[in-house]
Amino acid sequence: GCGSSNGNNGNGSSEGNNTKEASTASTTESTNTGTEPAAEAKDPLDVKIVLNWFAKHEHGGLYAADMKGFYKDANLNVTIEPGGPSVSSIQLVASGKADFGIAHADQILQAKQEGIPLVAIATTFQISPQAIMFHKGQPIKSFEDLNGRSVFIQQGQAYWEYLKHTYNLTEAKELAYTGQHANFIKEEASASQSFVSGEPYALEAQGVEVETMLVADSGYKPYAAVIYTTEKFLKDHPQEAKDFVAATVKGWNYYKDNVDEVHAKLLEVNPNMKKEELEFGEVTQRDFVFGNDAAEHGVGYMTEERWSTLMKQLVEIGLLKEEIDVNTVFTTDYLPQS
Amino acid sequence: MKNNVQPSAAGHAYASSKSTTDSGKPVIAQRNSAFKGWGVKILPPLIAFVVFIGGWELIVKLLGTPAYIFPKPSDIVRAAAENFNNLMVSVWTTIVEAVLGFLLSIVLGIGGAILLASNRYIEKAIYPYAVILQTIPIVAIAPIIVIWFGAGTNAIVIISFLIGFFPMLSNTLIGLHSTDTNMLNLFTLYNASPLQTMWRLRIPAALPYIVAGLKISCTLAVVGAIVGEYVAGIGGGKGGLGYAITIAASQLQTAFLFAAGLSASVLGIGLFLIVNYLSSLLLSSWHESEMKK
Amino acid sequence: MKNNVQPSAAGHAYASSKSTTDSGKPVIAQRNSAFKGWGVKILPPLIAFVVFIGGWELIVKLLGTPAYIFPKPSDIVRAAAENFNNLMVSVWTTIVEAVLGFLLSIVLGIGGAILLASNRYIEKAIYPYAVILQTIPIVAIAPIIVIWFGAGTNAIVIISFLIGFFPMLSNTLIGLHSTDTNMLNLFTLYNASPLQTMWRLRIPAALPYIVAGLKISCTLAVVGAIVGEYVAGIGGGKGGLGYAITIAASQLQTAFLFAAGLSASVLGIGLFLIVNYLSSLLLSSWHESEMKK
Amino acid sequence: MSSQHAFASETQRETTGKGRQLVAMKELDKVYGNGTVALSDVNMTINEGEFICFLGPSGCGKSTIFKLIAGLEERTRGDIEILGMSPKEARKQSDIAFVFQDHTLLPWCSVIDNVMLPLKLRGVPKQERLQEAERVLALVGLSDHRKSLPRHLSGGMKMRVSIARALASRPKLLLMDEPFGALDEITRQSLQDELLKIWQQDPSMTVLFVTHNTFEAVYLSTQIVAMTARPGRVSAVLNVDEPFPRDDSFRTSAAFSQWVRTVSEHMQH
Amino acid sequence: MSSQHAFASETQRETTGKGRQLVAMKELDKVYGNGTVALSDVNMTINEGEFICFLGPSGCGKSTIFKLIAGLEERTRGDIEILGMSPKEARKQSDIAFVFQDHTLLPWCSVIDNVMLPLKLRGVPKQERLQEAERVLALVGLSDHRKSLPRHLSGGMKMRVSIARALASRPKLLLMDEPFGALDEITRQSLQDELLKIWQQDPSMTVLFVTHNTFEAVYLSTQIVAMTARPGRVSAVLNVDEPFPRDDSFRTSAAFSQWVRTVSEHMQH
Ligand SMILES: Nc1ncnc2c1ncn2[C@@H]1O[C@H](COP(=O)(O)OP(=O)(O)OP(=O)(O)O)[C@@H](O)[C@H]1O
Ligand SMILES: Nc1ncnc2c1ncn2[C@@H]1O[C@H](COP(=O)(O)OP(=O)(O)OP(=O)(O)O)[C@@H](O)[C@H]1O
Ligand SMILES: [Mg+2]
Ligand SMILES: [Mg+2]
Repeated sequence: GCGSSNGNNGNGSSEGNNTKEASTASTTESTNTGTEPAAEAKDPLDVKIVLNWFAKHEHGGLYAADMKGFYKDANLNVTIEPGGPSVSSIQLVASGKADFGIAHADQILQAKQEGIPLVAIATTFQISPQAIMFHKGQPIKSFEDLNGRSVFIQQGQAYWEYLKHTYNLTEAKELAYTGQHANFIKEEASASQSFVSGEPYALEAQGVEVETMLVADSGYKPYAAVIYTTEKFLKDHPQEAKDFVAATVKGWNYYKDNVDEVHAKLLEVNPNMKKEELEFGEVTQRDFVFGNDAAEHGVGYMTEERWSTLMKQLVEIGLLKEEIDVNTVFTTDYLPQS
Repeated sequence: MKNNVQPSAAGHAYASSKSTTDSGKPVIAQRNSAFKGWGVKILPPLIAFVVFIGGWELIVKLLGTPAYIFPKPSDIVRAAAENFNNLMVSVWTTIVEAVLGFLLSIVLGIGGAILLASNRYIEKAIYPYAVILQTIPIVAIAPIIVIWFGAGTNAIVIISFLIGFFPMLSNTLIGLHSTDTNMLNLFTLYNASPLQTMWRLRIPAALPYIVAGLKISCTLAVVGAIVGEYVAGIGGGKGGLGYAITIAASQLQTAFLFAAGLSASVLGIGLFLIVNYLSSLLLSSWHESEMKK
Repeated sequence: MKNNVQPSAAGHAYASSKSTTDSGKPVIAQRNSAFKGWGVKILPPLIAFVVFIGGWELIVKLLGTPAYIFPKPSDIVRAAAENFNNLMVSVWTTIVEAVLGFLLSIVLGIGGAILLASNRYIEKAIYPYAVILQTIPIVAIAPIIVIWFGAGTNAIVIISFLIGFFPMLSNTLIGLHSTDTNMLNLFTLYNASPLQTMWRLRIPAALPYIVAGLKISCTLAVVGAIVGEYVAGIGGGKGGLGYAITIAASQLQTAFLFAAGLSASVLGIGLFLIVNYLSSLLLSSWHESEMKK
Repeated sequence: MSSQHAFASETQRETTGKGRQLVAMKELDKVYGNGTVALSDVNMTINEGEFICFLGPSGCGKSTIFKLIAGLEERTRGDIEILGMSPKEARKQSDIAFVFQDHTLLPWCSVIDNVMLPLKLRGVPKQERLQEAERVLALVGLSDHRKSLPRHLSGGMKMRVSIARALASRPKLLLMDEPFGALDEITRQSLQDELLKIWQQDPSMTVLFVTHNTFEAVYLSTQIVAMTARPGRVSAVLNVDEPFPRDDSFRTSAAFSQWVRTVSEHMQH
Repeated sequence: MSSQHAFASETQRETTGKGRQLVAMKELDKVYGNGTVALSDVNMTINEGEFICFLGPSGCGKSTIFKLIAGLEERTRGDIEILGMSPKEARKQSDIAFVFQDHTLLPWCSVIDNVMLPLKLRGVPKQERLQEAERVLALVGLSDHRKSLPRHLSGGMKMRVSIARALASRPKLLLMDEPFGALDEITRQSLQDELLKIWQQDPSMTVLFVTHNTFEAVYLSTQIVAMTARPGRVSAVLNVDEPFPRDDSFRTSAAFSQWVRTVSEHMQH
């Protein structure tokens, strides 16, 4: 109880101040400089972004921006560092070893609860491609039908807690998800976590037919693969943050039209990846990236309402102990005006 | 030249002459060293503990490193206290898995080494596969383990065993091969069967190596149990420390993560101390390394 | 009663009498055993290899297990051949990381053991922290390692070191404590400094234990390098086998996953053989376990 | 002990009336792995029932000969046969005991366990084993130390345990490599007498004995084998044809002194 | 060797004209950890420059006394002082050498490295070290084996290396625990003579020597200490007041036989 919440309060209030300062600063600057290619003469700023996985299609925009020199044009010297199965990008960004990171919206909120001053500045996916997959033909119509089945799930994921809570999945047997699917395949009745833009492809390629249920259909709709940074970075480098987001968005738009070129680049940094899988993923994820609000407001767009809903859902299932002002957690101030 | 040295004072009578010095002195010296023995046992670890924990608390405080990056001992204790019941359930689960894995390592490690040592053809043929067993990445074979043994405790115990097995095997094998040649000759001479030689000579002679293997293996069994929970665990209420750590990590509760991590360490140290105690009992009758304590 | 045994035939002259048996026999026996020596070295592992691989291929084929669950050796070879270049890049990356981690383990493991062995207060005080270092789950401290040492090779090497360190330390320490008392007496008598005793007596005497530690540590360093990529990422560098395994798993390329896993094993065996060879050089002058080979 | 071992079978004596031929060495060479020529062209036969003392300078190959006879080392050239068999085969069918130059006690076993070891290896029942062990321990004067560990014994005491162990198995062929070297004169003489008594009780028992003590050699042996070093050769075989039993009166006899002088002279060149 | 060690300082002789008092033992008891009473009420003084042989039955505490003098074991009761210091302090300031009952050679070092060890530990320069080692190896007749490893040597050869090692450091106090027990008569006699020669060259050199050989004891010593077992006590100290240098003519003299008889009698009870 009280000990840790004290700590949180303390942290929260001070950081709240920071955010305010940061956002005011950035808004003033953004009015000053209209378009991205800022006045140069300065040395380019070194920034590093840590991914949530090895380079793949969900990072296509970043690599496109890098490859096409959009970052360089913005006077940024960007290093894209791939993550790994258990790499915690949040701690790296929080410690200042990296400037930007990729994580899901619920993780950002949880980080906030732990007093980590992160701010989401753009999202990759409007709707998370996170899904539950199961063998084709299994009588699974809804999430409730997961009861009584083995579910391969990465431990500690918020969406799973939400599903458990909402659909009362007390009879589902949670098994560790390790990135392997052999056990899932072996057990006809089981289900497994997946990205609709990823796993199903690999399985079908091996002749295993699966169906998926998008987690978002449960009403749990976090933004996914959110680009975040720290309050401190926003305060110190508001313009650069803005430039970075702008270049990234530009990268995404470039990626949409030049898929093969970007995939060549992705395969260069992630040589073990299969071209076909990237292609499948790119096609599948398009809607998640460019659809919904993004169709109108551009790639990366986020709304307070969605954040708020998510926050309330997390409070409801107990992953957040108390409500958080979502405006301290995300901002769209750094997105290019469209 | 010493041709005229003629000692005389020390004659026959000498041997029975007595002087009257205080014979209590050495006894005092002994009492002193008994006190010292206590000091050696308790004091240095205590001082080190205080310095370590105190230093950690102080440095992290002074540097102002936030708890979510590197928690202070006080943060960790607080986090542990808050989730004490959960933590204890996790610890207990992991203890059971690690101990079972460790016992498997002992039985199969020593048994395997005895098998290998009893025939050099078998050794040459099979030993490489022991190395494979050790080095093949657990993640790669975790699914097969789950398929063969079932997820949860079974698979976790197997994984804990896989990680602790090789040190046991390797050390025991080296021990079995370092029997003194003269003693082997003795057994050969008395037409001892290979079984007798193994049981009465080679195994006792290998004990120091076996014990060294135990000390490594018991800590690795804990590591293995946690890794096992990662790759083959069952989530939910009965998850072990590996599960607790994953949850804490994904929820960014660094202090509790450390609490769980250090619980694993304490578990490891506990197992280690038990092994240490048993080994000193085992070896006390003959081995130098235990004699001096 | 044997009071009249009176040997006589074997007199003085006997000693120089010669008979003319074929003295070639033992030589033939030797040649035979040289051939046997070769057979022992090569044949049994070869047979085991054939049986192992053949059996695997056959059983999996007969059971009809699909390749994405448990691939046959032929599938694995094919997968490895198809992605040979990628695989080699991964292997090479992992080799570098594992070897660096192993070297660190050696230096700090032996160095640490020497430090601990040189003063029992230090030993009592510090040893528990070595156990902590071994048992604290790597995932728990991986972020800190990355923060302190940087992602990629650095962090991976550190993790590889952390995993291989304790066996080195523990075995060396046990070795340093098992010096023969008589020899210690000899050094005491000649007023050898603690440094001299350590260097000229305790370390050479501990060599068999140190070598046993090396054998365990070298395989663990490979495991550590792979685990390192899991928990600390590959940073800016090229992906090693941990990376290859992760990607292969996510793509359900089980055959290639096994190819990568077995590459790790081969790497481990390679390191092990090198250590083995070096150890037989080191110990050849005196230790029983190496003498018989 | 057991009645089937090769050495004890039938009292098939040779024409000369001595025991049948037990060991035959012909042109025996032993070169160790490091190139040391330990023995060169050794020719010798040993008959059953003898008590043979080997004398020779340090490093002349006495221990090597013993190990060859026991089948613990391989010859390099020449032939060595025991009852027509190779030493290894012969060893398997017989009751051999060897008092090594080092005590070779198992450090983790108490004195009595060490002494009982050969009996245990042969599956002698516990009661009998204990009885036998007590007997030989009394013989070497260590009954009070039955529970001690080897490292709590003095050098001479360890050697005595080793002797007791060898005697416990009531061997037909007893190889003793400087067994009494670490013992004081009194203990030594009493053990000499005990050993002779044991030997005399069994006509087919053969004892091969290394000593550096000429008095001891003369007192004990039916034959003395003198060896020279570099390379190890047998330089002389002396038949000490003095009657048994021998006792203190023999030690002080003129014949004894004469023998000692003869042997000493042999050892000089 | 070094000129500052305690034993060599000033030729401060006692009134009796002998060397000053080196070792003083008063009511010395030694009980080992397992309860064995190794020594009980030992009283003895040893003067500098003596050559003292210790005789006594196996297990009577000879090695124990040596270890107490060298400061390698702690006394249980009573006092032992060396030049007024505790044995440990004295050891630190002096040139002691100890030929242990076991050879205690480092198995991983060649013969010559083993012999040079004490010199190396003292920081003697390489050239000098080698020269010294060659000298003592020649003395014990092992020059040809300088490169051999201990496990390639015979029992007697190992013991000789151990003796060479002790002599290499040119000690002022030399403790020898049955050094010649494993050697043949000829080697033994020549080493006895070499040892006496070395001892006579340095009036302040003290040799303490355990042997089971009465002839050896008489031949070598200025004093013979006879001990009894259970518990270990000094039963007699005999002054062998025969002149030095001694040689073969002494061995065959009537005085020698007389001494041997006297000593033997002392050992009987
Ligand atoms: N294992 C071995 N390897 C190499 N050389 C050896 C080995 N054992 C003995 N030798 C050599 O063989 C020769 C004879 O050794 P052996 O032990 O038979 O002598 P010995 O007559 O018993 O001497 P001692 O009376 O000193 O015991 C010696 O030169 C010795 O160096
Ligand atoms: N480390 C030890 N622990 C316990 N008891 C010991 C130890 N060393 C010697 N003893 C005992 O002390 C007594 C004296 O031993 P010590 O070695 O001094 O005899 P010793 O006179 O040298 O005999 P030997 O001539 O056989 O070498 C013996 O009874 C022995 O059992
Ligand atoms: Mg010998
Ligand atoms: Mg002794």
